[in-house]
Amino acid sequence: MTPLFDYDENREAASAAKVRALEALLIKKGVLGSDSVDAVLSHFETVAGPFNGARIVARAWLDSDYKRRLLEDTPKAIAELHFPGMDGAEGEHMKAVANSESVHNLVICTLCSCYPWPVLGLPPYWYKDPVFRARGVREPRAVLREFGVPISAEKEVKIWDSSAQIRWFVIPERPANSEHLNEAQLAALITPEAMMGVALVPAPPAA
Amino acid sequence: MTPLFDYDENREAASAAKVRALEALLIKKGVLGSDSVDAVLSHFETVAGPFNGARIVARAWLDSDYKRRLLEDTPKAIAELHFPGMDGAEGEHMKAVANSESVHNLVICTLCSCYPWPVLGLPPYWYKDPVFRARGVREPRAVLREFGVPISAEKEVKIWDSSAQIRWFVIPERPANSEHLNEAQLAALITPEAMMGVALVPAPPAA
Amino acid sequence: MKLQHYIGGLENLGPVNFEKKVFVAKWEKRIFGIHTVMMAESTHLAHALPKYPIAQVPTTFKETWTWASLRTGAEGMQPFEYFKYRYYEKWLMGISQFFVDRGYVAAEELAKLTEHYRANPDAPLPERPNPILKEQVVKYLNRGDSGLRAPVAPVRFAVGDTVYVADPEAADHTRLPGFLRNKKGTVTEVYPGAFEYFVSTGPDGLAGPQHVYCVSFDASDIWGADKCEPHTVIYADLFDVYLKPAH
Amino acid sequence: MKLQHYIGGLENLGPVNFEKKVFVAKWEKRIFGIHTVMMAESTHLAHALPKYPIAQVPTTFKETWTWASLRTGAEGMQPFEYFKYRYYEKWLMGISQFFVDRGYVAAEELAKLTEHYRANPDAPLPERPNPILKEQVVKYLNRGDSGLRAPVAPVRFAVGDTVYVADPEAADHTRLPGFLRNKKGTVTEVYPGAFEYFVSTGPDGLAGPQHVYCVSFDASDIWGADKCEPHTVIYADLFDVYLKPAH
Repeated sequence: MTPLFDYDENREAASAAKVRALEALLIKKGVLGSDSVDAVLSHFETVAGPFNGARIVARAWLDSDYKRRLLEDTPKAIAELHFPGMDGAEGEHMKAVANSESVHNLVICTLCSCYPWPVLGLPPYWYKDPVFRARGVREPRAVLREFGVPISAEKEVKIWDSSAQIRWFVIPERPANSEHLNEAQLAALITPEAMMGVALVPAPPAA
Repeated sequence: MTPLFDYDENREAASAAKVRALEALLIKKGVLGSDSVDAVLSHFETVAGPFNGARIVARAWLDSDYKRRLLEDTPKAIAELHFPGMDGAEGEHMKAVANSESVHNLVICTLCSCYPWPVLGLPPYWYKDPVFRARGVREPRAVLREFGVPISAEKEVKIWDSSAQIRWFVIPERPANSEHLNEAQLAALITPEAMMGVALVPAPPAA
Repeated sequence: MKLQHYIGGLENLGPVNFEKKVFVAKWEKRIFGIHTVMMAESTHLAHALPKYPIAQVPTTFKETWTWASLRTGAEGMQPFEYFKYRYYEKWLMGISQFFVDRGYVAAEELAKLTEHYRANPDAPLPERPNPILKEQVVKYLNRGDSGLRAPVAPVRFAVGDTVYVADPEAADHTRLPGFLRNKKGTVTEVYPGAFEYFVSTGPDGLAGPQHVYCVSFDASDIWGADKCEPHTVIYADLFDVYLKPAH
Repeated sequence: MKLQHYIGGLENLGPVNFEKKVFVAKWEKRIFGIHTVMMAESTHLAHALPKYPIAQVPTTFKETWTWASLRTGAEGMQPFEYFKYRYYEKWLMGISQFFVDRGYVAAEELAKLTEHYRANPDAPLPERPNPILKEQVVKYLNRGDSGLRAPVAPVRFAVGDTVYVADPEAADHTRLPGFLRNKKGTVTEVYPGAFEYFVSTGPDGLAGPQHVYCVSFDASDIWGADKCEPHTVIYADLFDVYLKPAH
């Protein structure tokens, strides 16, 4: 495994001190306000995040007409829900694709880390890992198997490489035995990984 | 420039301590004697080294018949000089190639660092640099220009990629105005870089 | 070619690191935030689709800073260096160098203050809120910076057309994944309108508004049937300049 | 493919580091020396061309250790990791791991003693000379370990023959430079005798004595005329298994 995350403490401490010094200087020089960075971070706690995607997917599961509209014109269908900021930064042009019995979708950005911020928030590290970016487009089933998602050779795999304006996300399949759940309960089952196509949504415990 | 050599002190100190601990343990366990590593290092100070190659090249410059024999059967011609260890480790099968007015030779090992130990000693860092190994086989003249060796597009460049048993070295062109020099004086002008084809032998100061 | 552009498809890399965290060290949040504020106060936003009143925002930052700036930096790195650093380490290197290069910050003062915070990790930041800038940051995050523009050239391809991918000269930045170069695909969607990328990529070809097509590729047409998995289709959104007609 | 095998020809890497030193840190000499002693006491030398009396050498080392061991380790590394470490750092990692894996040294004792030398860099090594081993080391350095063997198969190609390079499955170790795969060349020399490589490279194809040919390649046949320099010929020594006839 690439030891991307076990840097020695010196290296982390040096980066931490450097970024703090940079922010302090930029505040002093009037490039940033002392509340600017926090404003960004708070946006990703309250406005943009996977909680939006999860609610959109849950709605699509509960309302097949909504799902059809979501696939046909993603921004318009998202706008129906009146979440704030849904065509904001890195979500100006989003498109949803749906998993089904015959198709599994996987979203990737081989050149960098394009990700639909408004509905999913910020990309997790695995998505940015050069190894995922390299292997995902050549051996998606092998990668998915490692992630605990077996996809048969018969099922079609569609890979969406984000290379221009569109930011893609996946409507995963609704799990079995979820008929008794409401929208919020369904949304609670849905992870960012499921909406990128590297995880399935597990069946909930029996009611 | 690749900052290969400005690692922080911690990293170097950690390596230094680790290699010392390893050597100590291997001595303790009877894998090495405490004089084993020094025996290796002393070999490269006294027996195997670029001083051999330089003398072989100087002889070839002074004796065109010797040069012909050296190109025809390199090990046999080297044996004439009675240097010790000339078919030793990493020199079991050596071959010389000669620069001329129409041909420039460059030796490389794109897979690793194969190098003719008996005549040239151990490879310098530039030879092991992945950037040299990458660029040398595609744009040798551009690399040579960076190294201060202009080779015209008309001159043929021959690149020798060491990939099996042969270890190659280059007989550079004899510099102008060197008629008054004896073998030892000529040898003193010849660098390992010249015998790998990335340097020329400069003309000596006028006598 | 440039290794960073050819990551897709590299073989024999071993397992993926399935780390689900967005940030693996706390300091990473801060550089992400700094970058995003820079995007939110970039001078080019005055001409962006929502015409942000950037000139009225009280900031000394007078630069164009977009995703392309960051990516040009990372893709411009020496390729072997690229892999030595973690994602946000590259951001920190690139952004701090940018501020030094443009004269906002002196290398020495940055080094000196870094030492100070190294010795005093809990020393506070200066307290100088900037509510108008904060408002612009929030506005930018909520309204974005779309590249949608009016088309200036006719659409060249229709859904179902076979196309070939171009192989332009390697530049410091491209939006063309290397593994698609010279490959054959099929247009599956022609996006309405045209899209302008943040910057010109020079010999690579992005400049001005262009049509964008979604193009599908059979994985076996890219890697060869024995070097990939069956029933696998790769879709990529490609700017007009990256495509050539089939004949 | 594996990135380490395809270093030749990678583009856009920037300047070469023209460092002429053989060792850039003093500690590097020691790991070079350890490796070379291991080669000099490798059990396989009992069967090498100069039949070294390895069984009589007083050492607890009972392993085959050759260039191939080191290179298999480096080429087996995760490719992005490969570029993170300096040349002899990779040696130190590979060799110390080898001794741990084979049970000569416990990871904990190595870590503990490393700490000791970190705190006391000038603490001496144990004093236990081994004159017979030293003699073997000197002998090995002077007489080497040639792979020359009697041929077991007929020569397949003659000087002047056009050949194509094979494209065997990527293995942890190969002697076939990646950039030559599937390329067309001309045999310029058929080396007398056959050569046995240190180890079998498995699906890659090296195993047992093979003829070796020097093959020339026009650079433009490898890179395309516009992607290389004129009047440039690349020569590589290729084992028989790496070559295919032209027809």
